[in-house]
Amino acid sequence: MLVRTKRNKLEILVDRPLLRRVRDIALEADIPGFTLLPTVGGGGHHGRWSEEMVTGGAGSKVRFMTLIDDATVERLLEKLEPLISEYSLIVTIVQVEKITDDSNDV
Amino acid sequence: MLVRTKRNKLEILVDRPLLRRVRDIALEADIPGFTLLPTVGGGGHHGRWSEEMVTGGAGSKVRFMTLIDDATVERLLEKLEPLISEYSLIVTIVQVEKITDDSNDV
Amino acid sequence: MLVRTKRNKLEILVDRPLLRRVRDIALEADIPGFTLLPTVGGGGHHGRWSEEMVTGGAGSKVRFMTLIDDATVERLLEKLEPLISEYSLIVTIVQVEKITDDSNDV
Amino acid sequence: MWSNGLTVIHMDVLLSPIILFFVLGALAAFARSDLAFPEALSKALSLYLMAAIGLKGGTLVAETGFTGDLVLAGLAGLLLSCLIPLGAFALLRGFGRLDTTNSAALAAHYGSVSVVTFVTGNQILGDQGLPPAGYMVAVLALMETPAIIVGLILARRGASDSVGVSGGKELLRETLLNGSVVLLTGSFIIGVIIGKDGMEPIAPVFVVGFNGLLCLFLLDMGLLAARRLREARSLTLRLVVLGLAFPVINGAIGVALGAVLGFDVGTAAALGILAASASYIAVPAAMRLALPKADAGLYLAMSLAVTFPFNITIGIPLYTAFAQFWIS
Amino acid sequence: MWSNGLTVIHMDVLLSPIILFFVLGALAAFARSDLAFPEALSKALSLYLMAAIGLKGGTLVAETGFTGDLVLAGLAGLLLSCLIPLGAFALLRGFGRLDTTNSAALAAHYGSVSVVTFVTGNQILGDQGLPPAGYMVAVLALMETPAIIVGLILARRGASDSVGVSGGKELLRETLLNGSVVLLTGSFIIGVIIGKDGMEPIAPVFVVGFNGLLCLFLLDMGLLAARRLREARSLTLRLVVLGLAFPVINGAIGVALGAVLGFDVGTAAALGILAASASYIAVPAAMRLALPKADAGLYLAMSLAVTFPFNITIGIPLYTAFAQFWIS
Amino acid sequence: MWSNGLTVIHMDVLLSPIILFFVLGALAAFARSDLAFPEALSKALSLYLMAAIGLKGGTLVAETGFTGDLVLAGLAGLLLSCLIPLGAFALLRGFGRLDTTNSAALAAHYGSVSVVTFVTGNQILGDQGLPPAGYMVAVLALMETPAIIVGLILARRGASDSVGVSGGKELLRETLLNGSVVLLTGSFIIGVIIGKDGMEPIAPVFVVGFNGLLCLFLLDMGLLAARRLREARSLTLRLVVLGLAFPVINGAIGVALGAVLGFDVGTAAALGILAASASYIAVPAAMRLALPKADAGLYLAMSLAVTFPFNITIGIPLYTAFAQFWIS
Ligand SMILES: Nc1ncnc2c1ncn2[C@@H]1O[C@H](COP(=O)(O)O)[C@@H](O)[C@H]1O
Ligand SMILES: Nc1ncnc2c1ncn2[C@@H]1O[C@H](COP(=O)(O)O)[C@@H](O)[C@H]1O
Ligand SMILES: Nc1ncnc2c1ncn2[C@@H]1O[C@H](COP(=O)(O)O)[C@@H](O)[C@H]1O
Ligand code: NA
Ligand code: NA
Ligand code: NA
Repeated sequence: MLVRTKRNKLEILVDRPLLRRVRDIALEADIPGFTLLPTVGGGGHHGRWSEEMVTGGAGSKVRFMTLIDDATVERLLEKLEPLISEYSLIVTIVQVEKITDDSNDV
Repeated sequence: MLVRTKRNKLEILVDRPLLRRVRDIALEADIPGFTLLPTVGGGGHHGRWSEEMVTGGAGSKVRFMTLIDDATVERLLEKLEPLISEYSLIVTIVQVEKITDDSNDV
Repeated sequence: MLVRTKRNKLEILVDRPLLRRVRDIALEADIPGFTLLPTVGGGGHHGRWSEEMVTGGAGSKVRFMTLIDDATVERLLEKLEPLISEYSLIVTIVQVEKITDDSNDV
Repeated sequence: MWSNGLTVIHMDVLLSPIILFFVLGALAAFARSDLAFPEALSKALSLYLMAAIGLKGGTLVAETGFTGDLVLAGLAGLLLSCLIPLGAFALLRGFGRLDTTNSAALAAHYGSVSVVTFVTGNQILGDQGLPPAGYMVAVLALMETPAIIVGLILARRGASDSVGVSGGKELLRETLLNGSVVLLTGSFIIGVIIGKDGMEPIAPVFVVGFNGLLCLFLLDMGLLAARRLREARSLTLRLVVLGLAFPVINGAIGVALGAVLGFDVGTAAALGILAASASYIAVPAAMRLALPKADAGLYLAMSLAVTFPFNITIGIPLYTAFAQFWIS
Repeated sequence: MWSNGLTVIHMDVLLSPIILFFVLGALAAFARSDLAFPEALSKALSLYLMAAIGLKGGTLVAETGFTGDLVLAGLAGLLLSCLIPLGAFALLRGFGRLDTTNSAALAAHYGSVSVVTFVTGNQILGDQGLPPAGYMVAVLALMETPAIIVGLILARRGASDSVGVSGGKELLRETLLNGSVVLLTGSFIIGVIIGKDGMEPIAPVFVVGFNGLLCLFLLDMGLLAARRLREARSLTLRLVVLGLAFPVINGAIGVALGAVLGFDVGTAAALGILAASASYIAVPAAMRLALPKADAGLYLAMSLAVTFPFNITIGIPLYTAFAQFWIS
Repeated sequence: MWSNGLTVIHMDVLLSPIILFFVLGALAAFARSDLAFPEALSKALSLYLMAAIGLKGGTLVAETGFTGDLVLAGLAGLLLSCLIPLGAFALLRGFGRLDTTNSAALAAHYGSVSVVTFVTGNQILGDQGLPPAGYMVAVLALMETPAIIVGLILARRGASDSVGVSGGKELLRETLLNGSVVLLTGSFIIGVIIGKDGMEPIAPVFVVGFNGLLCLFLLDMGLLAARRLREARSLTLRLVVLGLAFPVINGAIGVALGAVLGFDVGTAAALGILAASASYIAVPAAMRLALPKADAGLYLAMSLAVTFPFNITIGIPLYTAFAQFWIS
C-alpha cells in the first residue's frame, strides 16, 4: 500500500569541490538518503559560470537534494551552518508530499 | 494572455531500465505531458550509486516529472502503485502555479 | 547567522536556441541570480523529444530557474509575456524558503 | 553500359562500411533496441568531421590556388540555395498541403545543406577516384545560411503569421556565427594557411582516422533518423513523397549546373549532393527561433528521417551517375 | 618447464600497458583520488570496443568461411551459459548463504559474459601469437542472453519471490535487443560482409587504435571496479571467495570443453575466458527489471569488483596456461 | 642573427595548426558564436593529453635511465614553485592593489603549472629539434602542488581572513591525489616500466594521434579562454599587466636556472615554460575549498584568459629564444 507523508525537500547548491564535505556532514546528521542533481550554469552577484570539467570542477556546481522531516531539517542546518556561511551556499526548502510503498518507508 | 493554474508537480525517481514502463503507464493515465530530468548520483538504505553508463544504465536513475491536476494524480498513482511497490520507487508531489499562454493551456 | 526568507522558485522550460533571449530579458527584470538546470527529454501535445546535440540543440530544452520575491515575479512575467506566448513556454512557480548566511542575502 | 556502371557503383557503395553502419543504426532503432550514443559523443564526432573536412578542403585549395572555378562554384552554390527554397515552397504549399509557415520553414531546410551528407559523398567520390575540388568545402559553408533568409521572406509574405520576437538582425548574426559555419570556415582557412606540409603532423587524426570515425557517426545518424521516423506524427504520405522527390530534383539541377559550368565529374556530383541535401543543424535552430509556430518535429523528421537516409544510400550514387553521364 | 612458461607469460601480461592502466585506475580509486572519466567517455570507449571486436571477428570469419567449428563453438557457448548458472546457483545458496532471488540474479551474471574481459583476453592471446578464431565473437554475442532466462527460471522456482511486473515476453525482447548484443552482432555481420579489403580504409580507427583505446578503457574500469569494491556493503567473505572460485572453475570447464572439441589453444582459451567472465551490462539491467528485490549493489560488486579484476590480471594467463597444457 | 632567429621561429610557431586552432576558438568566442565543445569531450581530451605526456616522459626516462639531472631538475622545479608565489604575492598586493586573500590565491596559481602549456611547449620544442628531457614530465607533476601550500601560508599570515573549514590535512590529501597529478604520475611510471618496446602497440593512440588531438583541445581552450575574458568582471588593467609580466619574469628565471644547471636548450626552455605557466586545474579547486572568500572568477580569468593565451602564442617561442641565447 502507498503511504503519503509530509516531508521537506531541502536542496543545497554546492560547488563541486565542496560536495564531499557537504555529503559527509549531511550523513552525520542522519539523513535517510540523498540524490545529486546536475546544473549547467548560472549567474549571481559573483558573476556567471557554466559547467566546465576542464578546470577540475572548480567552477561547477551540483545540487544536493534530500527529503527529510522537520527535526532533521533543524539538525542538518545546524551542522551545515559553518559551511553555508563560509562558502555562501544557497539552501532552499519546499514542502512536499512523499509517496512510497509502506514496506519501504523507514 | 497568460493564465495561471494550480497544478501538482509529481516527480518519480526511476531506475533507467524501468523508465519505458513508467512512461507508458503514465501516458495510459492520460497525462498531458512529461519532462525527464537527469540525476548524477545518490544514496539511501540500499547504498550509494552514481551515474554509470558502462553498466547499461542498471545503476542509473532519472526523474520523470509531470504537471497534472488532482484527478490525474489519483489516476496516475493508482496505475503506478504496483510499480512503486515492486521497485520501491520514491514519488514526490508539490503544489505549483503553472503559467502558460491561454492558447496553449489544454 | 542563517536567514530564512520566503521566495518564489520560478522555473521556465526553454528551448535551447531561445535561452540567451530569456536570460537577457530576465536580467533586464533585475533578478538577483539564476541557475540553469538540464533536461533529458519529454513529451507533450507537440510530440516527444530528447536531448540531441547533433541537431544544433534545436530540439533540446533547458530549465531557467530563479529565486525571486513577489514583486520580481510580476515584473519578470510582464517582460517575458511575449516570449511565453509566442513560443508556448511553460512556467511554474513554487513557494520556497531560502536560507543563506545573512552577509550573503542581498 | 551506363546503367551497368551505375549498378556496380551503387552495390559497391551500399556494401561500404559507412553505409552498412548507417543501416545497422537504423535497424537497431526500428527494432527498438536501447543502443544509443551519449550526446557528447555524437557532438564530438560531428565537430571532428567538420574540422577534418574543413582542413581537407583548405589544404587542397592551398595546392591548387584560388582559381576562377572557386568563384564560379561559390556563385552557383549561392544561386541554388536561394532558388531551391522557392520551388520547394510552391510544392509544399500545393502538393504537400502544408500551411505557409511550415512550408517556408521546410523550404529553408532544403535550400541549405547537410554537412554529413557532403562528407559522406566526398568520401565515396574520393574512394572511386573522383575527388571533388577542395573549394567545394567553402561552397558547403557558403550554402548553410542564405536559404534561411529566403525562407523567412516566404513566411513573412504569408501575412497572418507573425515572425518570432527576435529581431532579424540578431537572428542573422546568430545564424552566420552558427558553430558549424564557424568551424567549417575556420578549419578551411587553417587548411589554406598550413597547406599540405602543415597537415602532415596532424594527418593521423584528421585524415587517416576519418573513414573509421565517419562509420561511427553514421551508426549514430542511423539511430537518430529511424527514431525520428518512428516518432514523427505529422508526416503525411505526400510529404514523404516530397522528401524523396526534392533531393532527386535538386540533385539533378545541381549536377546539371556543375556540368554547364564545366566542372569535373566529382565536383559536379558534389554540387548535386549539396543541392540535394537538407540542413539539420543551422536551419532547425534558426527556424525554432524565427518561426515558432512551425512544427519542429515535422521539419526535423523530413530532413533527418526521410531525405538524409535517401541521400546517403541512393542519392549519392545517383548524382554521381548523373555527373558521369552528363560530363564524360 | 610448463610452470616456468606460465610464470613468464604471466609476468609479461601483468607488465603490459593494458593491465598497468587497469591497476593505476584501481589504485587511484582506492586512494580516493578524484580522477574520473566523464560518463560519455566511458560509454564511447565501450561502444568503440564492441564495434571493433565485432568487425575483427567478422573479417576473420569472412576469410576462413563458415566452418563446422563455428557451429560447434556456438553450441558449446550456449551449453555453458545454460549450465554455469545452475552450478553457480547451488554454490551461492549453499556456501554463499544467499537467498533464492539474489542467488538466481548472481547466477545469471556468471552464465553470461563480459565483453571487455573477452576483448582484453583476445588482445593478449593475439600478442602471444595465439589468436582465437574469429567466430568466437559470435559466440560472445550468443552467450550474453540465455543465462538471463535460466536465472529467471531459478528465481521463479523459489516460489515466494514474485518476479517483476514486466511480462517475460517484453523482457526477452529487451534483452535480446540490448545495445551491446545488437552492436556486437551487427558489427560482426558488417565484418563478414566487407571482409579484409573493406576493412582497410577503416582499419586505422578499428584496428590500429584498438590497443591504446583499450588502455584508456581499462583505466576507467579500474576506477569503477575499485569504487564499487569500496562501497560494496553486502559483500561477505564467502561471496568474495565464490567470486574468485567461479571464474577458475568455469574457466577450466570452458577450456576443457574447447580442448575436447578439438579447438586450437587460442580458441579454447577464449572459450574459457567467456565461461569465466561475468556480465556487467546486459544482465544487471535485466535483473533490475525482473528481480527488483535482488540487491543491485551486490551483483554489480561481485561481477565488476571481484571477478572482473581477477580475470583481467590472473584469469586470462591462467586459462591460457590451461589451454597450452591440455592441448599442445 | 639572434633576433632574426627568434622571429623566424615565432612566425613558424604562430602558423602551426595547434596555435591556429587556438586562435580560431578565441575568435569564435569573441564573436559570440555558439560553437562549443561538450564538457565530456573537453575532459576526455584533457585526460588523454595527460596520459600521453606521462607515457612519453616515462619511456624517455626508461631509455636514458635515472640520472643526476633528473634530481637536479626536480629540485629546481620545487624551488621555483615555492619561490614564485612569494614574488607574485608581493606584486599582487602592491602593484596589483589586491587584498591578501586574493593575492595569496593568485600567487598559488602562478607557482603551480599548466599541463596544456607544457604539453604544447613540449610539442613545439620537439618539432624544432629541441626535445626536452623526458624527466621534465616528472617535474611537471612535482610542481603542481607545493605552491598551494605556500599560497595558504601567505593567506593565513594575512590574519583577518579565516581559512576554509576543511582541515589542512584533508585538503593536502585531496590536492596530492588530484586527478591530474595521479594520472600524470601514473602514466609516467607506466612509461618507465613498459619502455620503448611496450609503447609500440599503443603508440598509434598515444604518440601518432597526439598532435591532432592537441589541435582539437586547443580549439576548445581558445573558446574557454575568450569566454572567461569576456565575462571577467574584476579584472583590472593592473592585473592584466601582471598576468602578462608574471610569465615573462618567471619564464626568464626558469630558463636561467636551467642554463645555470647545465641543461640543454630544450630542457631549459621547458623549465622556463613550467615556471611561466599558471595552474587552472589543481589550484582553482584547492583555492575554492581553502580560500572561499577569494574571487574564483578572478583567478580563473587571470590564469586561463590572460596568462595561458600569452604563453601559448608568445611565451613559448620567447622562452625558447632565451634558452637558445643563454645556452648555445
Ligand atoms: N536568486 C537566485 N536564483 C537562482 N539561483 C541563484 C540565485 N542567486 C544565486 N544563484 C545561484 O548561485 C550562484 C552563486 O550566486 P552568487 O554568490 O550570488 O554569485 C549563482 O551563480 C547562481 O547559480
Ligand atoms: N530521503 C531521501 N532524499 C533524497 N533522495 C532519496 C532519499 N531516500 C532515497 N533517496 C534516493 O533514492 C535512492 C534509493 O533509495 P534507497 O532505496 O533508500 O536506497 C537513493 O539512492 C537516493 O537517490
Ligand atoms: N504537463 C506537463 N508536465 C511536464 N512537462 C510538460 C507538460 N506539458 C508539457 N511539458 C513539457 O513541455 C514540452 C512541450 O510541451 P507541448 O508543447 O505540450 O508539446 C513537452 O515536451 C514537455 O517536455
Ligand atoms: Na540543399
Ligand atoms: Na560466464
Ligand atoms: Na608556474
